[in-house]
Amino acid sequence: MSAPSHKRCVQALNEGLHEVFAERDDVYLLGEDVLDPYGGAFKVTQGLSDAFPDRVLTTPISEGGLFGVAAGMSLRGLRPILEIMFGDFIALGLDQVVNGISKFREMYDDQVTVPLVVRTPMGGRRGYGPTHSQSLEKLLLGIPNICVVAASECHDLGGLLANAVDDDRPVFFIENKLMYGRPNRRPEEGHIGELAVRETGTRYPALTFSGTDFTEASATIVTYGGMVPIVLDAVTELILERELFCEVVALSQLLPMELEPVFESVARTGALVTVEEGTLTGGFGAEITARVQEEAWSDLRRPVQRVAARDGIIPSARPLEDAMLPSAGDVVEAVVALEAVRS
Amino acid sequence: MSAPSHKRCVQALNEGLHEVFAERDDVYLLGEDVLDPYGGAFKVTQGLSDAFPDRVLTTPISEGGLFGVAAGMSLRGLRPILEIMFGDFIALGLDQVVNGISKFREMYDDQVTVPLVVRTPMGGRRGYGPTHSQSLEKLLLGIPNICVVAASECHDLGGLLANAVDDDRPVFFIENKLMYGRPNRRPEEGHIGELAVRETGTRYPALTFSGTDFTEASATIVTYGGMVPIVLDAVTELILERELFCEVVALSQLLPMELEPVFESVARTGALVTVEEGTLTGGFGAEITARVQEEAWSDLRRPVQRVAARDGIIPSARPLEDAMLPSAGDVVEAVVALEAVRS
Amino acid sequence: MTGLSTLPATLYARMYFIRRFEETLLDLFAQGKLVGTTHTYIGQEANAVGIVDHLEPERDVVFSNHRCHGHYLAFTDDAFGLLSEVMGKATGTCGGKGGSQHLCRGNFYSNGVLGSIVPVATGIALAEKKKGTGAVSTVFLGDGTLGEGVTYESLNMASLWQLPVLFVVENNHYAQSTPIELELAGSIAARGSAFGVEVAELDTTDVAEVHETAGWAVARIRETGEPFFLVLHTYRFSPHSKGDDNRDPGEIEKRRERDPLQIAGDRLGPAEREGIEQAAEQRLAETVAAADEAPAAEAA
Amino acid sequence: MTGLSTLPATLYARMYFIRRFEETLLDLFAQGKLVGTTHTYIGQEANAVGIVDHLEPERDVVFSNHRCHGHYLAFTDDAFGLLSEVMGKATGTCGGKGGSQHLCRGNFYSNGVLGSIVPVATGIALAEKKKGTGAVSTVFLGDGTLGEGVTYESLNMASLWQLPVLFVVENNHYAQSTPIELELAGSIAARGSAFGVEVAELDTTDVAEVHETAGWAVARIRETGEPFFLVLHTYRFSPHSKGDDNRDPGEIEKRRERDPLQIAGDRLGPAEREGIEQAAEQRLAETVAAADEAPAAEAA
Ligand SMILES: Cc1ncc(C[n+]2csc(CCOP(=O)(O)OP(=O)(O)O)c2C)c(N)n1
Ligand SMILES: Cc1ncc(C[n+]2csc(CCOP(=O)(O)OP(=O)(O)O)c2C)c(N)n1
Ligand SMILES: [Mg+2]
Ligand SMILES: [Mg+2]
Repeated sequence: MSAPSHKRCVQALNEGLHEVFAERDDVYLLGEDVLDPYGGAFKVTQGLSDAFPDRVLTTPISEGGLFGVAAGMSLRGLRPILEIMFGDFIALGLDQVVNGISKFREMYDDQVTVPLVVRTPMGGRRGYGPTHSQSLEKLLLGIPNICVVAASECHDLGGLLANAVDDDRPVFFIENKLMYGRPNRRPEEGHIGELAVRETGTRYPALTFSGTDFTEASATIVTYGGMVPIVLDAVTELILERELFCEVVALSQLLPMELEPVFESVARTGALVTVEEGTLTGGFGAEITARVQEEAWSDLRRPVQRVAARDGIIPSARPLEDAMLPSAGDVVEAVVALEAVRS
Repeated sequence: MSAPSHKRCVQALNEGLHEVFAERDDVYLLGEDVLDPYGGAFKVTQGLSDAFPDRVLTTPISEGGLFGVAAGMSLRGLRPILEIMFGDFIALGLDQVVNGISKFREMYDDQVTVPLVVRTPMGGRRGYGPTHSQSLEKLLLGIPNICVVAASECHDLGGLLANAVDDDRPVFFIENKLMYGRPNRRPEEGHIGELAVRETGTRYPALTFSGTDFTEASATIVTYGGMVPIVLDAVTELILERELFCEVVALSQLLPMELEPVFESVARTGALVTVEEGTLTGGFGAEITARVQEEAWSDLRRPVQRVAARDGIIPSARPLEDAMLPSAGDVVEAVVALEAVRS
Repeated sequence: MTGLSTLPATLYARMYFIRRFEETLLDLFAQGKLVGTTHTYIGQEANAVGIVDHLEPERDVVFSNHRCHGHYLAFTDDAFGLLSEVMGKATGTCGGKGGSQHLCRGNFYSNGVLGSIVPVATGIALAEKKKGTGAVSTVFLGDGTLGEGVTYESLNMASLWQLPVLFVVENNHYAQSTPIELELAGSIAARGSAFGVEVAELDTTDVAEVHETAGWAVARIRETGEPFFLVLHTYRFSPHSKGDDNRDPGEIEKRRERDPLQIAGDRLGPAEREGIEQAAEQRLAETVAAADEAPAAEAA
Repeated sequence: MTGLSTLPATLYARMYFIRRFEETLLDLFAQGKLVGTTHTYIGQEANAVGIVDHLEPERDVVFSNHRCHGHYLAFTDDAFGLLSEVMGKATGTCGGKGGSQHLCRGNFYSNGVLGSIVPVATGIALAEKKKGTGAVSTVFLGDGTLGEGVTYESLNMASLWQLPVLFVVENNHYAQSTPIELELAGSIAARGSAFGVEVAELDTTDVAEVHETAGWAVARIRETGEPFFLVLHTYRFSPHSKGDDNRDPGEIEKRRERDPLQIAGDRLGPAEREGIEQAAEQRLAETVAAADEAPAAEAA
């Protein structure tokens, strides 16, 4: 589906970092093992410490403390980027996020801002086991006054990262482990492959994909991040094997939630499926569902369906992991089930 | 609405602790400042260390470590109860919860169980300010394989706490700061005050309140914990001033979600309002809404409405705090708004 | 408070004002004029005053904890902002949003979650170092807060990266109701040096001694750019918060014999001392009156 | 592995088997027979083997970290369970759910989040003390893990409550790609004693030395019921995980001169040594064959 000329996502992110470092001298990067030649566990920071030795700090293994250090730097006018090696370890910093980073601006009566970016890879499908495979961004969605961004391989990854650095709010920039190695496929002439694509002009855009050029379709699927290519695969399968057309909304801004593209699409399709890699309960899909059923009640002809990981651990053995995580097949099934009950 | 003879909730919890300590000698309690004569910041453990000096440990201020210590005790066959002084500080222990406590049983292939209870008070309305007033149980709802219990002043508080200790799963037992000082009003002959009450026979029961003896009503309100008396006040106001009857479902088990009583009530009322003290986005109401719109789609005549705190900090000054947190008036408004759009 | 000719007089004036401010707060609570919570600094005044005198409010940064009023007053001298904040007034330091534990004004910050402020102060030092301002970042922690692991993460980073942080441990021998023997093992000073951080330790309520050692510590930080761990053994006379005190009254009485106000006051002539005290009482009365009249914080 | 007449022979046999097991794992990865991740123990064998020989698997408890294979094999001798776990087989220690970093069998546990295991091991010691079993709870941590604050929370609690924890720091001078100079300030040993915990420190790859000191430490814990902080300076010859190694090859070569296998092997007669090695190779080959044939883990 992708031309071989596309750069890989890890390279797009890496170039984004290099650009933002060249443009702004108040940007710093901190994290474990980020120095060259190693360049970070997933190689996103490659070359950065060689180019900007004073602004890249490799750190002790102290995630809790690092969230605090980044907060302190940003309170004093710098723009730190904190790399957390695995997204699973944000749990170690949540006190700083809940009780500090997200609160300082409002509780100090707008006397300060806390512009910082936390970059971290989430997601499974690499057999890393229960503590290195989770999609924990769901835990962040309940925290007011932060921004959660999770771009996909179809987004302008470097640009979004630069936007996050320019943002005056604390931004969690969620990456995906499998995405790193895949091509960063951008829309060309309004298309990615066979699908027409519209992109919002927002800071963290949403992409809407359509196989019918935004005319009629059976359902809208809203998703983000590493699930985007899986959902696009499912959509292709639905077209080819079932002659069912779906629109796909790939959000990149998960919080604060801005769902205009979803409402617009649901107005056309009348049905919605949410898809996320994290576990089902209390996740992305729950909040979207609550908002869409409220705002677009009269457009919805069927209840919103959620596709997500089963509520449990992510096992290490691949067959077990596969059974646990949502697949293209699960998305196909959800859309088909929606059709089946369509009145 | 309550007879003066009822014991206060703090006493009910305290008696529950004393009973469970007398019954089982594998139960331990750990927490900051829990020793007599102080007996804990909210006095729930009063008398316990005098009665069971070997099984009550006052601890250093090390919440993260304490979650781990409790996990270790429970892996080795004891039943620790961990008191976290303010619910806001569970954020310090979330790594232990996400990456340890909630995972051990399943990732170790059911070779172990992790029976432990974390007790902690949540909630505002005391002017304690942004870091001592939150309702952070919402963050727990996204974590698989744990149990979250939040009883109200109308539940058998001591009994529920004993059930939590007997539970083989990790249980978060959420208390409420304002509840402590209020009477523990239990149903008498199927009534609390004017309202008929049904109680499920589950380990952590749900209570359903009705002003029409479970015949017709305009809406169902689902809530829990410290919001229960506020919702009951709203219901009374709705009856007296608007002649609108609502059923109220007061859950005590928030996770895993078991919503039978909600489905049953919605089958009678056709409309649902969720009410929680935590901030709106990514909360209790979102998950309930997602489930109810899916399971009870044909019963719902209107979109589910959510009442919650505004997405922001909880300010210290009382007028600001009041404006931030959901009130009886907000509940009344939500029900009235639902009526207004009723076709 | 300015215009005092000698250092002992200045220090005494600051300490006296903090003492009376805190006593006034407790009174206002007792009268039901305040809600929420508060943790007073009564008995520990020599620490804030002795240290902060070496800091420059325009350049240096202070991050304080739940027991922050003394630090705040010593650093900002903004009694009206603090009192009206605690009273929930629109004129408060943070417009009533923060309350007693969550203050911010200029280069002063505080937060109420124990330990969490320590890495933030460390990050502040890192920023100031990178910006080349020469600022010192001071963070205050209690003995109980040494239970929080993030404190050691911070010591390690500050030491490793040679950051200008002044870690001040105020060991008042209690964490809320818990005596230090039940919360802390080993040695406080050794906890600093284990991380390669320079340590000084004082057991005194004499502001002159604190002032001298703190001066030396701050000078050393400015000179070397490296962190410093200042351990001050002290005592609070007031309850932990408002009325919760299970300590042996005899113990408190005994400690009151070393009241820092007494020690510092005895160094002044009676007239000077009385002048200072009267000026403080008058300022305090004016502050209370002004805060009382200030408009309550109101939702937008 | 039983039936060996002398302690040196027994220790050598255990070390040799661990070495060859780990090398085999790296081969299987290279062949694409394994997925996920793994952290091998090559070069550090003397630590696990020297310590664990003093523990009783039926009574004592071990909590290990991401680099857990050596500890696991030394404590449980369950090569088939471990190999089939890493291979994602239904016969694995945890039925394939845990994988390389998340093992559990009997009194052995491991978890892959650095630091988080330390308070759990402390809680285990508390439980065993309360139950009066006399068990020692051993927890293994790397130099890098000393960056995690919860380690110090645990030291404080273990010391305060006099818990039978053996904290073993394996300082292999690197945390992933980061040399210790960039992650750790001050002194490792002082970090233990600052919390009032008894410390011993060894810089050796000789299993006999580790065995002796560990024996003394375990005996002391059993006698006093108090924690112990055992610091072992060591080195890993293998990459951090599978192929990630930026260290100076000269440095590695130099360290290989002190290969613990060499030191322990030289103490044995050539025939005995060869016998041990052949037995190990045969056991390993059988283990690989059996694990290869074992059924893959399948979703229920
Ligand atoms: C993380 C956290 N845990 C618990 C508390 C509740 N608390 C507030 S002050 C205090 C005692 C602090 O003791 P110490 O650090 O010695 O300071 P002191 O009050 O003696 O000045 C406690 C437990 C808190 N604010 N934050
Ligand atoms: C909380 C946490 N942060 C980061 C990691 C990723 N990680 C795994 S091993 C490792 C280095 C550990 O170094 P050390 O403690 O010295 O142990 P060694 O690998 O040298 O045995 C890192 C950073 C992790 N597993 N957990
Ligand atoms: Mg104290
Ligand atoms: Mg290491």
